[in-house]
Amino acid sequence: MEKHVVVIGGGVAGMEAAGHLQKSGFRVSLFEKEEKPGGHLNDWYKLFPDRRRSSEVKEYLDKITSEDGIKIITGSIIDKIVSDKNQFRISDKDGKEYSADAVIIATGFDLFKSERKEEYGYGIYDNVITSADLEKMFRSGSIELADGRIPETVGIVHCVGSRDEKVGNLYCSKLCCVTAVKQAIEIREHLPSSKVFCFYMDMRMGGAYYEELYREAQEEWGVNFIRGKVSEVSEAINNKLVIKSEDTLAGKPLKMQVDMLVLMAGMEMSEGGLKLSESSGLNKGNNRFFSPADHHFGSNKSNIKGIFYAGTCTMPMNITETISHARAAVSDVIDYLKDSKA
Amino acid sequence: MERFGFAISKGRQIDYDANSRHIAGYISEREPSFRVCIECGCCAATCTTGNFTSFSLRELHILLKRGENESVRENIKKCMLCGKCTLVCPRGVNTRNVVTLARQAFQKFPADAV
Amino acid sequence: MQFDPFIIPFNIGLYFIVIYAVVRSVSWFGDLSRPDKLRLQRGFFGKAFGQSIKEIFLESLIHRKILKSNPRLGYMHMSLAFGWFLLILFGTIEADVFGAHHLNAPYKAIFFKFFNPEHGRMGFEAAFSFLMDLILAFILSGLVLAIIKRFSSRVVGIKKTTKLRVLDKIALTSLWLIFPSRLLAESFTSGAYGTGSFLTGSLGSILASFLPAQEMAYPFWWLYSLSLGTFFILLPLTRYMHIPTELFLIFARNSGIKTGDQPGAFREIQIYSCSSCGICIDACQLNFSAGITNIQSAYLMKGIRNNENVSDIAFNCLMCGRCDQKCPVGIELTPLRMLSRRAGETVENEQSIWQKYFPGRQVMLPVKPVSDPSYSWLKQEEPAKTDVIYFAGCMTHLTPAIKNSMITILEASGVRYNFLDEKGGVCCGRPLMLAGQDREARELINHNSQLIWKSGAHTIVTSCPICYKVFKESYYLDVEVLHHSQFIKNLIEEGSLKLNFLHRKVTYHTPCDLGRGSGVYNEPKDVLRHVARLLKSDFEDENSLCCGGSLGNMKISSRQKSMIAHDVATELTKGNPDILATSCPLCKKTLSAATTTRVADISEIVADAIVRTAIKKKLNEPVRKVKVAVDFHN
Amino acid sequence: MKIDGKKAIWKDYQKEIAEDKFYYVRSCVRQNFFPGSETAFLRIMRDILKKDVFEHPCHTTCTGIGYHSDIVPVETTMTVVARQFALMTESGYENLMPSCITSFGLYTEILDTWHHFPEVEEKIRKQLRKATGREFKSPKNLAHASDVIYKFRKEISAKAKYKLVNKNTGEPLKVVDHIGCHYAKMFPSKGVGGAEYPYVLAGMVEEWGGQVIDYPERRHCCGFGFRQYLVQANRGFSIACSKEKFESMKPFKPDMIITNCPGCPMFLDRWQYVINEMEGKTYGADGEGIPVFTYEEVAGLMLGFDPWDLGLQMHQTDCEPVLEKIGIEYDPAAKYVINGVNTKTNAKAYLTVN
Repeated sequence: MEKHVVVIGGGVAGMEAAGHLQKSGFRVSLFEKEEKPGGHLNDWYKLFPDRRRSSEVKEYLDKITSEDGIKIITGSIIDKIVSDKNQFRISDKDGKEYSADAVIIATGFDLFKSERKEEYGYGIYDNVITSADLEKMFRSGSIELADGRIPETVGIVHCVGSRDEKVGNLYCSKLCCVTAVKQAIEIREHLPSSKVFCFYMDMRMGGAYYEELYREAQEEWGVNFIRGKVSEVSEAINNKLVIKSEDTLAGKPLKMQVDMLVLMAGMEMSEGGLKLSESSGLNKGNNRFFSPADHHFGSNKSNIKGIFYAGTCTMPMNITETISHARAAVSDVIDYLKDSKA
Repeated sequence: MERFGFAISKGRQIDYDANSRHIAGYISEREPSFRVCIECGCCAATCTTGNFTSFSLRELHILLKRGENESVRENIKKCMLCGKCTLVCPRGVNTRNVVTLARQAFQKFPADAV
Repeated sequence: MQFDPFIIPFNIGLYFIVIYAVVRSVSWFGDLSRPDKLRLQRGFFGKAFGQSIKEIFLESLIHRKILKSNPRLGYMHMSLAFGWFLLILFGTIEADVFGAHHLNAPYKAIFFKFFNPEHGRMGFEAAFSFLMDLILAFILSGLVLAIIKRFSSRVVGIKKTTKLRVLDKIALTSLWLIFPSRLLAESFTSGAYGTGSFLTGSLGSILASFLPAQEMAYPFWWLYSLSLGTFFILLPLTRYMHIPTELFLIFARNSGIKTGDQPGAFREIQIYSCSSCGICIDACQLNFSAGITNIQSAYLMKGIRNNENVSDIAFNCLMCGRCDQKCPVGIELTPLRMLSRRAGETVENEQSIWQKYFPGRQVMLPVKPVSDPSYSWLKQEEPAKTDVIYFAGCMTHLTPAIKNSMITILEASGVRYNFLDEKGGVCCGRPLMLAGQDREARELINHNSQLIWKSGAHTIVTSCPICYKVFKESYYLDVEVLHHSQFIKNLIEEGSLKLNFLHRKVTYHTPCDLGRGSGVYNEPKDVLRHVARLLKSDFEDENSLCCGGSLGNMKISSRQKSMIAHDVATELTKGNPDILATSCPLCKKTLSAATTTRVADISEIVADAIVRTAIKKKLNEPVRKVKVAVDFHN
Repeated sequence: MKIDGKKAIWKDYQKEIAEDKFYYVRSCVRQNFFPGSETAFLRIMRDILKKDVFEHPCHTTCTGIGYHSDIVPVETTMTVVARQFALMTESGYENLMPSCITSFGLYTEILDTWHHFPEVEEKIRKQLRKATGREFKSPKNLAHASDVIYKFRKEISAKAKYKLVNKNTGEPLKVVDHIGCHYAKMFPSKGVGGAEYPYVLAGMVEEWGGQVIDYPERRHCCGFGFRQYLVQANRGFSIACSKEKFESMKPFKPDMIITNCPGCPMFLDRWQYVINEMEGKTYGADGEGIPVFTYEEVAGLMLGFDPWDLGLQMHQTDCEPVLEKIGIEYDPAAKYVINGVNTKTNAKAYLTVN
């Protein structure tokens, strides 16, 4: 009989896993809490480092998940997974139950809620926005201030909600640096007369062609990089934002006015994932992400046999890594179901 | 005036908007590699002049970019243009030209240096 | 009396240019420094005169150097210059022999055919006509090449050609029109009278068969005269000014005048002697390796002549000196560029026609604003007394292998030496000079000079050709200055250094400042031949390439530098050497990054080859042997 | 500015403030700086709000100034604070209400330290016992006096005679609220509204009809900084801080400044005079200064207290412009008159009489 695998979360990892499970001959149910699958990809405009449209990746994922044998259940929030003799009972918020032979959890990440960094005034000052808000502006084609004017100077704050003990996140979200560089270039592209300033603690350009993108931003787009985390933001009488940081390389505090401030919100364990971990006894790490069975050779395995992880529910990852991780999860599922059959 | 026995301290904060970055602009227009510095400090570490004085090209570089020109104006004259910094720079910044252009700019626009 | 109004333009032009050339020459002579004036006077009555005549014949007429490096381009120049010369010479003879009088006014020779249309029917006359037609054909063949070159420069084997200004275009057009209009004028006249040889005669009879030759000839004689007159009058404003100036230059150079480090009349003579032939462009690595095509010496000369701001051009140059070697006119291009660098930023200046005919000295070089002394931080120290000073140089500190090899060599040689900049020294000053800052460089030179003087050394050895050149030329020291290649060669010849022969194939890259810059070509190669098998490359000695890392260029990017370095490394490793040898830390560093072949300084190769007498001695010591055995047991 | 965003944050920082039965501890310096404030506070609490406020005659300094000036060691400070607690315990009170922001911060810091390091508390108890034979219970509720006024701001508003409104234009007065650094910067959760957008004074201003202005340097310290002020040579830093704030608030044209700390009103008030003397600069309208008030003074004014009873004549920067704008009735001639003697023109007579 055809084995049934449930994938929880219809983002990049979930869709990739579902597509590969189907190819490997399983019946797949993919649960997504939103009205349509795609996850954060739906909100993003272009991807780093090559700035291709995110819709291209979405199209690929849609294609592989549109095959027969994959059932996509949207608008469904999975509450609990119960293990029962090689079978899993999965129940959603409304009490509906499903059974499966194996489960892949791909609940992904939530963007850090930037309101929590009160000193930056997100939700208080009109022109403090997040990286996600900026992507929406890119999609709409116009970057505007709250009063409809075009910003002349834009500040970008790295590490908002990452590497910050004050909000309880000691880890690096890994993608915000390169996202900041990408968005800085895009701002300059959209608004050629604008000036962009990135306030960073470290430039963590550890991916393929990230460093090159950083250099491009400096060389071709004249993006300014200031090493020093913004400590506070306030509004001047001209509605401009006054930001304070230290220019650690000059060894002096620095004050400047910008029209718009973009906060590079970090990645956090998703709320759905947190609930699932509590209800179903899945281990979490100190960083609150799911803790895989082994960091080096078992990054897809959970502490419960038959339940696997894919993608950013275990740690911050870029799309390339997420897709690889999802495929690896499928390979673990194949091994697991082969063993349990025998 | 009353004598209070103290004066109002001047802030050492970089007031980015009040500073003039004309000199930095002059340099980066003529030597685009000025922009790609990542402040690693290789130049200052190998510097022949830095071996004898507190001269740091890295520091002067960032101060110029922030428009803190006054502290650069005298210091930049210490460079001997020997070119070791150009050789070690991981980003390929043409440091000799940066120094030369900075000196040129300070001579050309003495008012901006204040 | 043979006269026609059409000769007036020619006569005006001719007398103008003759008078102008005399006036200009007198003014240049007047501007020369006193010693240079004396040199010139002495030269006039000495060997220089004969040499100059010979050089003028070989270079200004025959264009021997261009012929050697680029035969097609050489032919073009030769046909125009030498051909015209012959045409004038034989035209004058023709007028003298066959004309009404002897010793005619020049126009009678030039327009001989007009005044003697019946000439050349038979015998000796016909033979002479044939000769004149042959010379005209020779010139026209060159002219065809010149026209093709203007529109497609590859045909004459040159890659880039200099761009023209409006006046140059008018002058060029009038130059181009001279010989075709002469051809047509003579042909129509010949056609009308049934004279002329194979060229004018044949063309004349064809034209006469369907055109009224008698009436057609006259306008072309006017055109001929007008073209000549226009060309002569415009000549001082164009690059063709090089024709008269070159004569002065050859004579001045043969009299021993050099560019020096001050601007003056000789600089001006050289600048006007440039014909914009473009050979420097072909020689320039920035052109053929880095794709920079607007900064070569021809452009610098043109920019200076036109009073443009040339600072961007002046500073964008490797100062490798390749163009100096190739320049057919022998202009000292690199010293001239140094003069422009010293001038700093020049201001573009529109000139009136009058100023263009008589450029005053004041527009030639403005004075750079003076900056405050910058090196007050230099602290004088007391060096140890020594015989030999080793000065590694800044760059050598970035190539520790060279430094260590030199220490090995110095130790092995047994000389008493002091490593002056062991803990880092003050720069030699040449990088500042290359940046046009001589006054500032002088502070560093004085500092180092004092150090060297206080040490009491009789010899200073440096590993860096940049330092070597400045020590040699600009330090006023009573010590022997040696590059380490020379020093090592001396040691080998004295027998102070015993070397093994390494069975390695080596190609040697001559550093610019050591080779062309200081004339040290052979010592490094002699040293290499002593320890390895030296291969020949396509770029030896004067023709050697620049590695691209030169401190001379203030402008190019690191990418462009590495483009040059890659081309150089590719060329020099064609013979698959085991080692690409050089004798400069900067060349070593630059080339190492551009090739997988091992790049080594000669000092490293020599250090590898040193016969380790010390080690041998130890092996012969019996006590040591026992100890080794004991150690072995343990 | 999105006010909803601020409200969302204020909601997150609601602290518990006792209803009644307060044990009041005074500030060392306020009685010199603004002598009317604490008196007015007690009058409001006892006479207007009818609350039980007890003051122990034997209470002392908390040693905060000494502690922040690196003169008093932390254990000594803790022991002195423990004695304060013991006096409160002995008096039968549990709700500690300090007048001073530094004291409030210090108490909060000590209680938090004891919470994390109970062994330290034990040690301090031992020391207190050894030194004085006293025992103590930690306060059940710790609220700064301004928290309490904030809590009863509506009650005060209900009984108020005036509003923070310009009587000529009907516009609300523009008020700069300056919070003492030690109020919430160390423990944001212990301050009403937190540290970034504190609501304690803003709540009073809003309730009493004024409008709070949000200027860039609102978080900046007034410049007191203990060591900065106490050493004359360092006073340049201190005044530079105040100046930075004035420069930043000036474009907003504030009518007045309200504060809740002993040092802040002192420095914001006095430095305006010094800056004017040194550089000839003023920051209020028409070349005047910006009047600076304590929250008790503002509450008293709203309730119709006589400005001279509140001690406003002790301010270096004249308060009259604000009194005029609000339309408070007062007798300009009585400004310096105490017991019938003009203390300004005839200080000697006053001193001999008293």
